[in-house]
Amino acid sequence: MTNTLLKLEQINTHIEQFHILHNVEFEVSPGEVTVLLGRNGAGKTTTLRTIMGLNNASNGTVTFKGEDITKLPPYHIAKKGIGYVPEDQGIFYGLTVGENMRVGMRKEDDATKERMEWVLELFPDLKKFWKKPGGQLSGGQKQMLSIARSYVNENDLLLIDEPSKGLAPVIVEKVIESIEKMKEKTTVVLVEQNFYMASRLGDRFYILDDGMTVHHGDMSALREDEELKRKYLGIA
Amino acid sequence: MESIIETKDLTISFGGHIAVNQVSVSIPRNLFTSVIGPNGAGKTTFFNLLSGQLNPTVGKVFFKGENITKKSTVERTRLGIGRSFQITNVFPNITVLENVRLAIQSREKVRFQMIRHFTYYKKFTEEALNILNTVLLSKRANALAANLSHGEKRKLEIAMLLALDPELLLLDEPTAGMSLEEVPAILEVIENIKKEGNRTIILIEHKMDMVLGLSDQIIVLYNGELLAQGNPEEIMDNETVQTAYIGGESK
Amino acid sequence: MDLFLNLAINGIATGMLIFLIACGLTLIFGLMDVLNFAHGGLFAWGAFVGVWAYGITQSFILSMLAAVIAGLLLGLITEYLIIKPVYGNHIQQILITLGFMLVLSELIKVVFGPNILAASKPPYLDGSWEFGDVTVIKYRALIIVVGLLLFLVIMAVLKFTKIGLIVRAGVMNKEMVQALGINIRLVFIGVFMVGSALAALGGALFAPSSGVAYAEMGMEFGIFAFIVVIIGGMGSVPGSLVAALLVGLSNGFMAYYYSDLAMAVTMILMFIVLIFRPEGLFRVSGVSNK
Amino acid sequence: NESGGDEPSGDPQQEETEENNEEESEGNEEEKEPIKIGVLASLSGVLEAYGAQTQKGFELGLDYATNGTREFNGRPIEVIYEDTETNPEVATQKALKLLEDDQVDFLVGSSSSGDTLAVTGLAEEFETIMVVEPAVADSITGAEFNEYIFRTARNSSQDSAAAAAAIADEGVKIATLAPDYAFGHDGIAAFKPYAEELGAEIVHEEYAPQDSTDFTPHIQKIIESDPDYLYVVWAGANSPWNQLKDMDVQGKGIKISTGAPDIAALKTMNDLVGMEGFTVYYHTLPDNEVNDWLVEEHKARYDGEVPDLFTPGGMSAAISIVEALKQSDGSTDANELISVMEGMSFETPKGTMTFREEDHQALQPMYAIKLVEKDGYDYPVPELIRVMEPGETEPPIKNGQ
Amino acid sequence: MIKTIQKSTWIYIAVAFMLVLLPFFKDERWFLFLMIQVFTFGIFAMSYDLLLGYTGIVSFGHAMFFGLGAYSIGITLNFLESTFMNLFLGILLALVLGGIVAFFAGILTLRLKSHYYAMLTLALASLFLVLAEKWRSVTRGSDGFTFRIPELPGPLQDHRNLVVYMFCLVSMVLIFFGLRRLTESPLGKILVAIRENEGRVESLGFRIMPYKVIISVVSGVVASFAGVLYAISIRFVGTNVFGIDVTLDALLMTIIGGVGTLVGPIIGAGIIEFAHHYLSDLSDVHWIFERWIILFGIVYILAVIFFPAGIVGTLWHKLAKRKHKKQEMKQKTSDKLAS
Ligand SMILES: Nc1ncnc2c1ncn2[C@@H]1O[C@H](COP(=O)(O)OP(=O)(O)OP(=O)(O)O)[C@@H](O)[C@H]1O
Ligand SMILES: Nc1ncnc2c1ncn2[C@@H]1O[C@H](COP(=O)(O)OP(=O)(O)OP(=O)(O)O)[C@@H](O)[C@H]1O
Ligand SMILES: [Mg+2]
Ligand SMILES: [Mg+2]
Repeated sequence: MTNTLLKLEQINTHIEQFHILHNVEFEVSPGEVTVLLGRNGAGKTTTLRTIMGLNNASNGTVTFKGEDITKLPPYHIAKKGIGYVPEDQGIFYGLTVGENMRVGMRKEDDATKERMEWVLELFPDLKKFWKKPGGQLSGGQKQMLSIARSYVNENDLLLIDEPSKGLAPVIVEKVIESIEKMKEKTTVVLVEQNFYMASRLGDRFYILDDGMTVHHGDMSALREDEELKRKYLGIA
Repeated sequence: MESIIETKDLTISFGGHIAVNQVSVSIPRNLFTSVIGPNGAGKTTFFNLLSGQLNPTVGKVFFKGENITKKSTVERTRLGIGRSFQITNVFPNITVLENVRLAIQSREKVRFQMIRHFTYYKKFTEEALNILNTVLLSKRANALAANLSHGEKRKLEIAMLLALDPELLLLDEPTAGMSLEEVPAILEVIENIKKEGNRTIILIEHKMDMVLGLSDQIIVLYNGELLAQGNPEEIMDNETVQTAYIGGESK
Repeated sequence: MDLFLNLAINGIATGMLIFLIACGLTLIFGLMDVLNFAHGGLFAWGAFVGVWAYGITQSFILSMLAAVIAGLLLGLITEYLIIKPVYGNHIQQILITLGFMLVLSELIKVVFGPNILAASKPPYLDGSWEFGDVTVIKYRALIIVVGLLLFLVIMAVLKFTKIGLIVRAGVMNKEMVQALGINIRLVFIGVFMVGSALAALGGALFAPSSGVAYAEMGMEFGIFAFIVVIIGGMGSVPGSLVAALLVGLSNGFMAYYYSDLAMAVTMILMFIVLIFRPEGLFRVSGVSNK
Repeated sequence: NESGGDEPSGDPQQEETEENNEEESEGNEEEKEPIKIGVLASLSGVLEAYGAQTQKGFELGLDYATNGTREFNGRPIEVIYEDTETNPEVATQKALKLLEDDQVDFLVGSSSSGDTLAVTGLAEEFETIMVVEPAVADSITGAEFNEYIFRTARNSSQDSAAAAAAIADEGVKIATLAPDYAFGHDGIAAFKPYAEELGAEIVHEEYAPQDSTDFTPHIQKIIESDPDYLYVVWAGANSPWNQLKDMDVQGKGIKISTGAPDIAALKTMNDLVGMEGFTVYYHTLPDNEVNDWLVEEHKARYDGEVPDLFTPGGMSAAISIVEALKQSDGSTDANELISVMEGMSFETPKGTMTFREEDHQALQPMYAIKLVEKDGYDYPVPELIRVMEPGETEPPIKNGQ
Repeated sequence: MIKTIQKSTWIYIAVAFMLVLLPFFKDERWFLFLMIQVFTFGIFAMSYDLLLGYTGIVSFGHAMFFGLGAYSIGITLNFLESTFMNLFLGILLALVLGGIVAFFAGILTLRLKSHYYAMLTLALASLFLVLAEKWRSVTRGSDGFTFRIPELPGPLQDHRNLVVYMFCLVSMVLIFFGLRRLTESPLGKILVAIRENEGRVESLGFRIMPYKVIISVVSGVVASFAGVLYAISIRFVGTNVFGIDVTLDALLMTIIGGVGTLVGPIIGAGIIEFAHHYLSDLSDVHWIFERWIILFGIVYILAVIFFPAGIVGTLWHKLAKRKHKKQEMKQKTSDKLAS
């Protein structure tokens, strides 16, 4: 019990009149990478948004570090040490790359600066286009910016929605390495369609379908289990 | 082989930064061509230049031998160049079905009809539903496009392109964000078009397995320049491509 | 030459006066993308509170202070009751703020009576200095100074703090800003209050210059402020300053040289600017996320 | 009514009542049918203050003319006030309601010329007498005249004649400043011939936008034309007074003259002490019993407030209606009323007014005044120089043009 | 789909028919006049909705068309004899002028985005206002002028108001059905697409300019016609027809009724005119209502809070929600049956 960082119990989420999530349950242990899988429209993004407080759960609880955060406003949740990379990147189009990074910084101390340097090394493109408005970046560059922005804060938990989307293979590799590197300090919940990436990073997995958690287990098990893969992911 | 679209010294710079640099390529008709390259290499910009969203600083674009450099997006679409967008670009507050129907309406040249009721054109609706079926989206036909999940929007994006039924299809990362389960369906659609043999497809994609599986020809852009052009084997053997783009071991 | 100087100085002063009305709106309309038709109402309230406070205290400084405080309070109320439910929806903003504008203007009559109020200025700000043939009205000189000071302060705040960034980011993508740990509500309330206080201060400074405060001044000058913000380019504070000066100067010179068109100068100016620069003089990139 | 005793015309009214009672015996059984008057005024919006003055004046006028009984020949007089909101469309709608629904016998109003013009046609259509008060546009009794229209208010031309009489003289150089819309242009156009006839020379005409924030360039031009007098026609809250002071126009030897406005606006004219001009009304200026009654009664009813610029107008309109009824023996038939009202004279707080036969414009006294500082007043007080008799400010007849 | 359309059409026709009968039950003229105002402003607001609701164009200067219409008819009938020939001439003039001005205004929408276009139209309308103010020999400036409308033949003259009422009502109904057909035509669908995403419309192969110009002209002509009706109903024209208030009225009626619904603006016009009428009468009831404008303002505020998408829009929304719920229930039961 003590070993859970994040826990979702009986989460139901409505968007307007639509009932999107039905009794979603899952648990994240510290230091692990948990992967959310499922087909389009299954409710993965909604799950992450519900954790962030961007969608409100109509019932059920989200517990983070033993504390009920279900009803907290998003900024409050973020301040508790949760970073978020949304699937649409969430770039402020009119602000420059630098300004985008600056808005995202929760603190401006030395540790942050250090992380900033590391991030810019990771994605040199961002350094190159530091003064360019975010809206003018290429699709992949936007993705990098979104990831980078979440990296500069010290997060206990990072929710990442499809980071590999639109990234060139080299960069995907870099992102994988970076997440591996952060793992000790930062727990990660990852939504990922790129099975290669998911299986390299994931410790545990959950499969969502039609707003319900239909399966979960260790990633290693999934990697071997062709049957499961075919059933839920349509791959062999 | 006869080329359907051809560029000559195509160049564009955004306030000093040259995004596409003197690219001259010729895309053969009815072949499947892929464009690859690192992020920010200029692939999307290259598409924008072909489809008319952007005008080149220097250089020319020829479509079926005709110089279309000065032509607008609208004219190029009417000539038969259709595209999908990397960042989804649909009509958010109308239904999925109407999104697709608009594309059909354009293809059927029903543009200034303001007397008839839109339901008069029954076959548009039927066809739109058919297309939604092929991209596995018919279940969401009556949802507002804004309410789609990301992957669903990508499918809608493709559906609209199919509805337009252009001679030249420019696909900008059509399967980005699409689930593993659904990619095959989309691939099938693309493969079917390819098989029909009278359409030309140009694809931007980072998923190398897909690129290699589909392409007859691959173009590599790097820093806005044309780095290489050739069949998949040639490209995979190219060392620069390997180090600059693909990186370490990759699937 | 003297004539030219006279016209120029008065034009600049008028421009500054207009800037005082517009700068609050630049912040609210430009940064927060809120079409606040009640802005003029806040301006009128500032004028009335200023006149009233001056009548009681006989202190110019205190009257300005009173107006600012009234502006802050009204700003808080406005944001909380009126604006909060309609962020991001221009159509609803128009309707609700116009309704609130009616309420504000009418309330002025309830509180201060239906008559116009005479606004006087302290004796030390009365009259003018004469330099040869050049007349410099003291109060107008004060307005130029205050306008410049405000401009510098606003610029400094926007430049050296994250506030400006956060507000702009918040308008572009409110959810994301929150997900980054920022309580955007608080920031918006704050900016809205400051914007309202600036409007009220504008009103309080304006009344003694024209000598009266009247309930309808809100609507009249509210639209004027919109024009200036548009000419300057939405969201650009320097743009508003330049636009305000341009409006002031062109009004002055046109009134002198071609007074037949004086009524239309501002509109013609806006027309010309928009035809040649469709996004205003100073373009702020991507205020909206499209 | 306690002050009814001073009212001289009390007795004849009584007699008439009796006479009528005999004639209309069938009406005696039940309540007598009331005489209805509809008053249109701006009771909200920009001209609200004017509307309120008219309303108060009208109330007082009725009480005065009927000795507080609000009856005529035993028939109660009923007044319905409607707010035009200074919007012609609303004015039309309210007028229709009054004319058709309430079947008023008289219309009175309104505070703006536009509203009034929108309604005068209806008065004609319904064959109902309309007493115009206090709208000033010349065209109401001029180009747009119809015979149902009577005006107790002075018109622009009378203002101008008064203004000219107050300042114009042989060899005097006059510059003018007016708002750049119909009211201003009409005012100056009417002023010019009067002033020129008196030997003055108009050296410069300046028009400034009504809502101008900066009058200095206009004032600059006026100063350059170097006149003896600056005649200002102005109405509305936003005014040039402050800047005239700031630019030290009077210090440069230019005397300012204008029509003194209502008290609220006078408060903004503190800088113009010493100015000579004219006014339609200020409560200390007229010297007659009606005015004494008005001032006293107004103070008594309204918290010690004195009547303002348009209060006597409202009162005059009420008095003129009662007077007309008297002369027509209580008939509310419009054609009969027209015939008695044409040329009718009646006593008002401003003295005797006469509806001129040709255009139904009431000729009335105006006042040449000077603004002086006075203890206990927070505004410059108009002080009488002389009363201008009605004939002195008689405007040209322009109906049907 | 077709079924529902027919159903709503029948409802509209029934309502129109009731409106035809209305004056035979309540024939006070002020009431008819009020209804005429509702019809004219209903038409005007519909023309506004065409821009705002269907094409996403915000205009702060729509009054210019209204004013053009009012002045065209007023000046024609004032300067020429008041005959039917000239009445038609005046209407024709109004429509043509409205169309021409709208054509140029429409071209400008291409260059300018949202607020900037809105303010540009504001400038245009103000210039017309200045023109009306300055061209006094024709317009009589801010005082305005009255004019006569031609006499109707024989007995009809006695029921002139009824005739004007019917004329306005029929105009409104015809315009409503006409515009509704327009918005539901393929062209109407393109307009909505333009509202939603201009750039994408082009890459589907539609040129934007003709559509914006077409809709601007249609809207301008209809607005101008509303101005004609307005002037005819009060037989007076003053500069107020070019005022910002007129535009704001149209805007408010459209928003209150429901943007992009066409019936909404008519209902909005009804609500605003009647609320205005009854609220302003309240001041007779009690002095506390002397400041009835405050209540009027509060109506706007409450409208936004309770009907965020306008009255019609919000009701439709609710209806859709209910339908969805029903469908969901059905689906659930059928799912259960299937499994
Ligand atoms: N704003 C909304 N209004 C209505 N329905 C919505 C809304 N957003 C999402 N949905 C629906 O909720 C369901 C879950 O969406 P969600 O975005 O969570 O899916 P996802 O698993 O992230 O899919 P993808 O892989 O395509 O991103 C989908 O069916 C979607 O259509
Ligand atoms: N409108 C623009 N203004 C300025 N720079 C731009 C603009 N559009 C693109 N760029 C720049 O041009 C370069 C090429 O961008 P492009 O979008 O073509 O890349 P891409 O090859 O499609 O990359 P990705 O794989 O990430 O989508 C990038 O560096 C980008 O920042
Ligand atoms: Mg998703
Ligand atoms: Mg790209």
